Amino acid sequence: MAEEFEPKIVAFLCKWCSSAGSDLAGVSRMEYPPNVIPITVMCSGSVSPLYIFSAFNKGADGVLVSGCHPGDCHYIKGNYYARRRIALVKKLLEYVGLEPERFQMSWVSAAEGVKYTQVIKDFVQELKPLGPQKKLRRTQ
Amino acid sequence: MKRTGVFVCHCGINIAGTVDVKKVTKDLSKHKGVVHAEDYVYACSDPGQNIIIDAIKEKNLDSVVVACCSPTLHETTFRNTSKSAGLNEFQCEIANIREQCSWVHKDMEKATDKAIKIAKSAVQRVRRNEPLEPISVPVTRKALVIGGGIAGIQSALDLANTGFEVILVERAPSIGGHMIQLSETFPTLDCSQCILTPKMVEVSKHPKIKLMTYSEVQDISGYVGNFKVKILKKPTYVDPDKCTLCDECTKVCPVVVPNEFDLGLTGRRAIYIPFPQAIPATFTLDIKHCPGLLPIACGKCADVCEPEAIDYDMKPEIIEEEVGAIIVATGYDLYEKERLTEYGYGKYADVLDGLQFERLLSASGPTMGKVLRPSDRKEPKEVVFIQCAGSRDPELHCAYCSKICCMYTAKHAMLYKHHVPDGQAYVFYIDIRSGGKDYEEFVQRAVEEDGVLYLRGKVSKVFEDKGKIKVWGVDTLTGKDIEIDADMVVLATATRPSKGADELAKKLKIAMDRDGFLAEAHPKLRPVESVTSGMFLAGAAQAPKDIPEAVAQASGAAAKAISILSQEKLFHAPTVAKVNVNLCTGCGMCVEVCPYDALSLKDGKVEVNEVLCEGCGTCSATCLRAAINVKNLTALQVNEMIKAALGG
Amino acid sequence: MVNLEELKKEAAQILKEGKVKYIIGFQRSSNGLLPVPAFIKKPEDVEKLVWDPACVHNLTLFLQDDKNKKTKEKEPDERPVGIVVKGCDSRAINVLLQEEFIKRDDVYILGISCENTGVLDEKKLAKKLKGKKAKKAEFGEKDDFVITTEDGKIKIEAQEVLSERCLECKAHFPVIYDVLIGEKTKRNVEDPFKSLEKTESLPAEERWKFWKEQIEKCIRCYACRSVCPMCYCDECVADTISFVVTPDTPAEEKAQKIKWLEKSPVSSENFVYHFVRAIHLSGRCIDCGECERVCPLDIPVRFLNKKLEKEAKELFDYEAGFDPDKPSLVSSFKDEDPEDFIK
Amino acid sequence: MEKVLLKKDFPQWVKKLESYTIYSPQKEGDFWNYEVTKNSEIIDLDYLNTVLSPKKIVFPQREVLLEFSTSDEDELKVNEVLPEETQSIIFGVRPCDAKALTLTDKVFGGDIKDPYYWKRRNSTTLVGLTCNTPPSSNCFCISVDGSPHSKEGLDILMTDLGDKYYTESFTKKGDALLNLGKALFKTPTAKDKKDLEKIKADSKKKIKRQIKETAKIPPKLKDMFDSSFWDEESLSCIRCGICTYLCPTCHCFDMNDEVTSSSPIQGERVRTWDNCQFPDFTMHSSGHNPRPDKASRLRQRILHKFQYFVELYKNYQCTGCGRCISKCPVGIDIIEVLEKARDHGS
Repeated sequence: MAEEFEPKIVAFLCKWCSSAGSDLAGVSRMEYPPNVIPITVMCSGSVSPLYIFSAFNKGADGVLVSGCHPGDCHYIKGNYYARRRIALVKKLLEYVGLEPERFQMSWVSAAEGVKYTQVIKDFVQELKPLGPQKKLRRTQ
Repeated sequence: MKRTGVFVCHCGINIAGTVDVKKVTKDLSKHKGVVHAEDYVYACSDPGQNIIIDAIKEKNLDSVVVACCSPTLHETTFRNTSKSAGLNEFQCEIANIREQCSWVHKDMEKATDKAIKIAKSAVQRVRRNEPLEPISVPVTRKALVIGGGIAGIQSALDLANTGFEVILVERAPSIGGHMIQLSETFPTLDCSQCILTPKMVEVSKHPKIKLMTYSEVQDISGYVGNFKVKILKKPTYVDPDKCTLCDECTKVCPVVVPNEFDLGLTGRRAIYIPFPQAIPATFTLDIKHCPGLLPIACGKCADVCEPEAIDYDMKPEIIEEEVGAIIVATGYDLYEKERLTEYGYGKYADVLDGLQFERLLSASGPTMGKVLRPSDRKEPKEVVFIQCAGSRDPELHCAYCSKICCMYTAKHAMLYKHHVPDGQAYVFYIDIRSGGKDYEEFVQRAVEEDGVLYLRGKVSKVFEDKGKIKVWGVDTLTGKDIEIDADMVVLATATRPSKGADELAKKLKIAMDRDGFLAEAHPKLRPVESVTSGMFLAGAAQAPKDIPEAVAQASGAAAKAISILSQEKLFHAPTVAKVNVNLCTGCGMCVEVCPYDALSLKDGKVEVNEVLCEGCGTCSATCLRAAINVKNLTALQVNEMIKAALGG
Repeated sequence: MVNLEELKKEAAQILKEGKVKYIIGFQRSSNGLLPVPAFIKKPEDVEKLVWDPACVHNLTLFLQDDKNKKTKEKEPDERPVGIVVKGCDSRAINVLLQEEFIKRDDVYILGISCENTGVLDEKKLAKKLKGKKAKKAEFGEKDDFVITTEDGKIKIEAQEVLSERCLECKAHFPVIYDVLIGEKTKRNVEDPFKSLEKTESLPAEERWKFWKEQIEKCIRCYACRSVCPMCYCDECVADTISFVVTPDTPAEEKAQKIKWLEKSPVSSENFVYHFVRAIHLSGRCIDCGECERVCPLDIPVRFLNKKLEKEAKELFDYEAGFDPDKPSLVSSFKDEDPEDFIK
Repeated sequence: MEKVLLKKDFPQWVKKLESYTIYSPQKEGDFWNYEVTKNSEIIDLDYLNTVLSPKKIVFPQREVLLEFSTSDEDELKVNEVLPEETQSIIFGVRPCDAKALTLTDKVFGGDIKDPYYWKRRNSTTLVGLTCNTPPSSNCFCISVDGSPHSKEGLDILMTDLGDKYYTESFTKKGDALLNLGKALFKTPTAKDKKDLEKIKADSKKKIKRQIKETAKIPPKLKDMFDSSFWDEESLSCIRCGICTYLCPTCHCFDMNDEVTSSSPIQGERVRTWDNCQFPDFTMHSSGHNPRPDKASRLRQRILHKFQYFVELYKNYQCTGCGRCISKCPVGIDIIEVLEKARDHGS
């Protein structure tokens, strides 16, 4: 039997909410698939569109940007800028035909270990049927 | 090329149980730029730290990655370790392979692979870290306290008594907050006014406290240690120095409006003193309700004022102050009447909220301490207290517990029984939360000594019928339907952040939680600090709390503020934004997005005020030309981290 | 009807008075249908100025050169540059003002209204003429164009050969100007994003096929970027064909250059380039269509910008180039911005 | 070898060439480009000039020179990647583009031969087509020592005589192709020869654009390096790379290591076209740029083609295809620039 496809996901987590939420998932020993490599940034507002394009270019099968809930941002409003920027990036990627499932955004607070776990589980489940992301990755 | 050392912690079996730490170490030892890789059972232990120190010295390392638990736990530890070996502390980064890896996965092979990628990503990052020194700033040794309730009063007194100057700003004409409205306080039943007024007087007489009532914070700029505040002082049209409190003015004032102090149970004039012990002791002309400031419009109060204290030409003033720390104690308000119609609140005169009932119980209240129904001034014989009115109801109202209601309802019922010994008090409750010193005993006393009837259940219907307020509900313990023909219903209404707190939070740039309460920096470890350094939280503005908790937090906030004000200089994290002026075109987009006003344009280029910058990096994602980056987490570093994360 | 003489008169006047350094306008080219940029310094040279339906260029691009020159000079001539703009071009000026790339005093805007028509699409015209070479295009009496070919003059309904963006134009007369030539006519645009329909309605995989074929063609001549008045960055983040390095640049800064994409003109790298350009133009692109016109491989790059223009309008009610005092699309937000895509 | 091929027999001939990879001009939307021909029936020799010249086939915009990797023992392995020697034919090469290849031959030839270039060049047979009518309104081959029926660089030249192609082979490579379709080719009649001469003569007359007195230009340019002429001429230049990337004679390239994995190291060394119109082309690591502005870059383009190359190889590095004129976004016209330069200051 062929080995099941394991998507590679890069997750940009804001330090104060989503990364802390993922820490909580850890502290609570919740289990989720190991497909995600987290990159902790200070704020979801600091995630440049270039990071996303670059991750797909470097072979990511999925990219997640996760920040604090609206009104809950450690930096007061960084996540609002992120929301707008990411919406545009998402529309652009979908417009050229990238599967919408491949690029996602979530709000995960420091208290939402359960939610973080669920977001990752769902993400991996949604990516598996799509197979490897070949559209934007650098041909080797 | 840097010389990086990688230290992989087993954390006993916490990490080593699911991650093959030997393999991680071996793989990392081959990574470009890694000159030393080692694993150890507990890196944070003394011997563990010594291994790091020795390796730094022996291998001449210039950067360190510790693959261990979350950086929120031991980042400081290992940075200090690195520092003690002569390395700049910012040359140490943490790879979180416990919370984000070993604890959440079971498959050893996959978890190991992930841990390697996380560690490599940290190595790629640290390779481009620059040595940084904390930024120092001088301190303005003065504090601002916003809100003159018990929390604000306590903070102000603590600060002032330590010797620091304090500006206490209160938007109402008098300080005292909600506590001054209360009758007696649980669990000791001492008179609220009796214990509060001495503090209020102390504030008014304190040489270090500048009291600004009828004032509001309009604008704040600056940063920890050096805030600039603009305070709007609204005109009272009465000169407090001249006013003799003779009260002649209120006798001639033709306007009657609901009295806020009695929550509308009584009326007041357009010119008024909120309550007899008000601080400052003076009258205020409420311009919103005054028929007009021109003598032709009315002018009666000025006519009768012998000391000529009334000055219709008084204008709003903006007062600018500089302070080093700010305490926000804006308190609470009760849940709005309009949003709680199901209990007949706002519809029937004899359905009261907790604060109104406090006024009825108060010796200085509208009934001079007698419990009488507002509708017909008769003594109520059957009173129903409904707890959780608006609280713990995520579907319709507030999801949170308002915390103080269980206790004050017990107090209400008890005091009612003291006033009307032949009356019956019923309490509908979901459950009783009486954690606190002597609290549980207090509730028991209400039940056992005062015969308060506690009914576990929810009220389904409240309606008026033939002069009675019918309360239908279910006692879930017996399963029986309950119908009470009550004379009065008292709601333990939910507490909400005080009106306007959200706007203030925006001005102060401090975060709010989802319910609108001000957010603390850490729910457990930093409960009195806001997310903005130099700003602290006290009292019910942060979450519902009772008087002793509010006072404790107020003193805590004062202590935190003192820890800033007592410094010669403050230090600020140096991981701030940095501009590449060659690339900057001065478009100003980063200036617009900066949450801290830390950026400004000068001669067509952006400048960073390093003291204001918190390093969030929103500027860097906004910049179209990558001209601005956060030190030690630059786009280049993230780019390298992405590569490493994807195994490239 | 736009009176060219009016433009020439105004141009001569401001040059004579010394109000402007020089005027950027259009002049006839020695060869080919399209007029070319003219840089007019002397009042007597205003006779060279032309205005016709083939004045496609967005001349605001050349404000970059002016700014660069000024920053290099010790005592630069601070007088404004006179510049001939159409409606779309004027919105570019607004964006440049918004981003403080120029100051209002840097330009003297000679605005021309496109009235009921606009500029032509050379390819549409070529098809219409079936191989005959057009030498000159002029505005006709009634919303039509008069085309001079080798065989004489032909009248063509403007609608038939108007460029796509003119059919979708939201500002056919300048929104900012010092002098306006022509009238602010009223005109209804039914759907300003109609041209997107074709690609948007494709199933995702077809859309991917379409874009892959298009983007694969790219030879990275960077004409789309070079011709764009908004691409005024000294160094493009998408690649580093231009380095902003001066003799004072520290080695550390040089080492910080990021290679987001390779120089190889292959699909994956081309996509990064075009994505970055599109996203960086979101809320800034004013749809002058120049990027698409100049592409030697006919890649419909305009669609990428148009798509984001549409999303900005629909999601955030934002339109570029109408208000220079507003914060730009990505440096602002509203509490009610949509977030249905967020988990 | 001179033969005649009936047009109807042309597809059959192409079919006989199946062992070769065949390129021909193909229409993509509104323009033509050389692509691999998948079906011999669809070769259409009635085409306008292609956007990119056949240069892109022998000198592709991107090619891998070598691969590198490190092993577990940190040993660096390098593996040269030479192009595969696939025999290929390019149909429909315009004489100007063929001549252009003779110029790039000089650049990649010389003392050290570029193996990548020559592997492809030697295995490619060029089948040209006489431009009976100019394929572009900006053709000016005659002004730069070319002609619409020049055989320079070609293995075979075909000339459209209406219902047949007059087919001339000049090389062994060309003869080989003709031999593969032996039965299809006829010996030309005297009339065919006469027709050919007439068409060739007429073709020259149809070229509308020209540079007058081209020979005067190179010596003139010598003294114009510091002239403000270039500032004026480049005013409307937008600094894009169209003119050079589309030019059949431009041959500058860059080399980069494309690293696909940094741990362990893995990647390729890649050669890509480069472009003298881009600012970084001459950027020194010090930050100094000897060609800091568009004027100096326009000057470089003109001087390289009409002075330096002439001095080195006795040839203009321009074959008059007109691509740079047709595609320049702002109508910069090399003919005009050259004529102005010729008359400059006189």
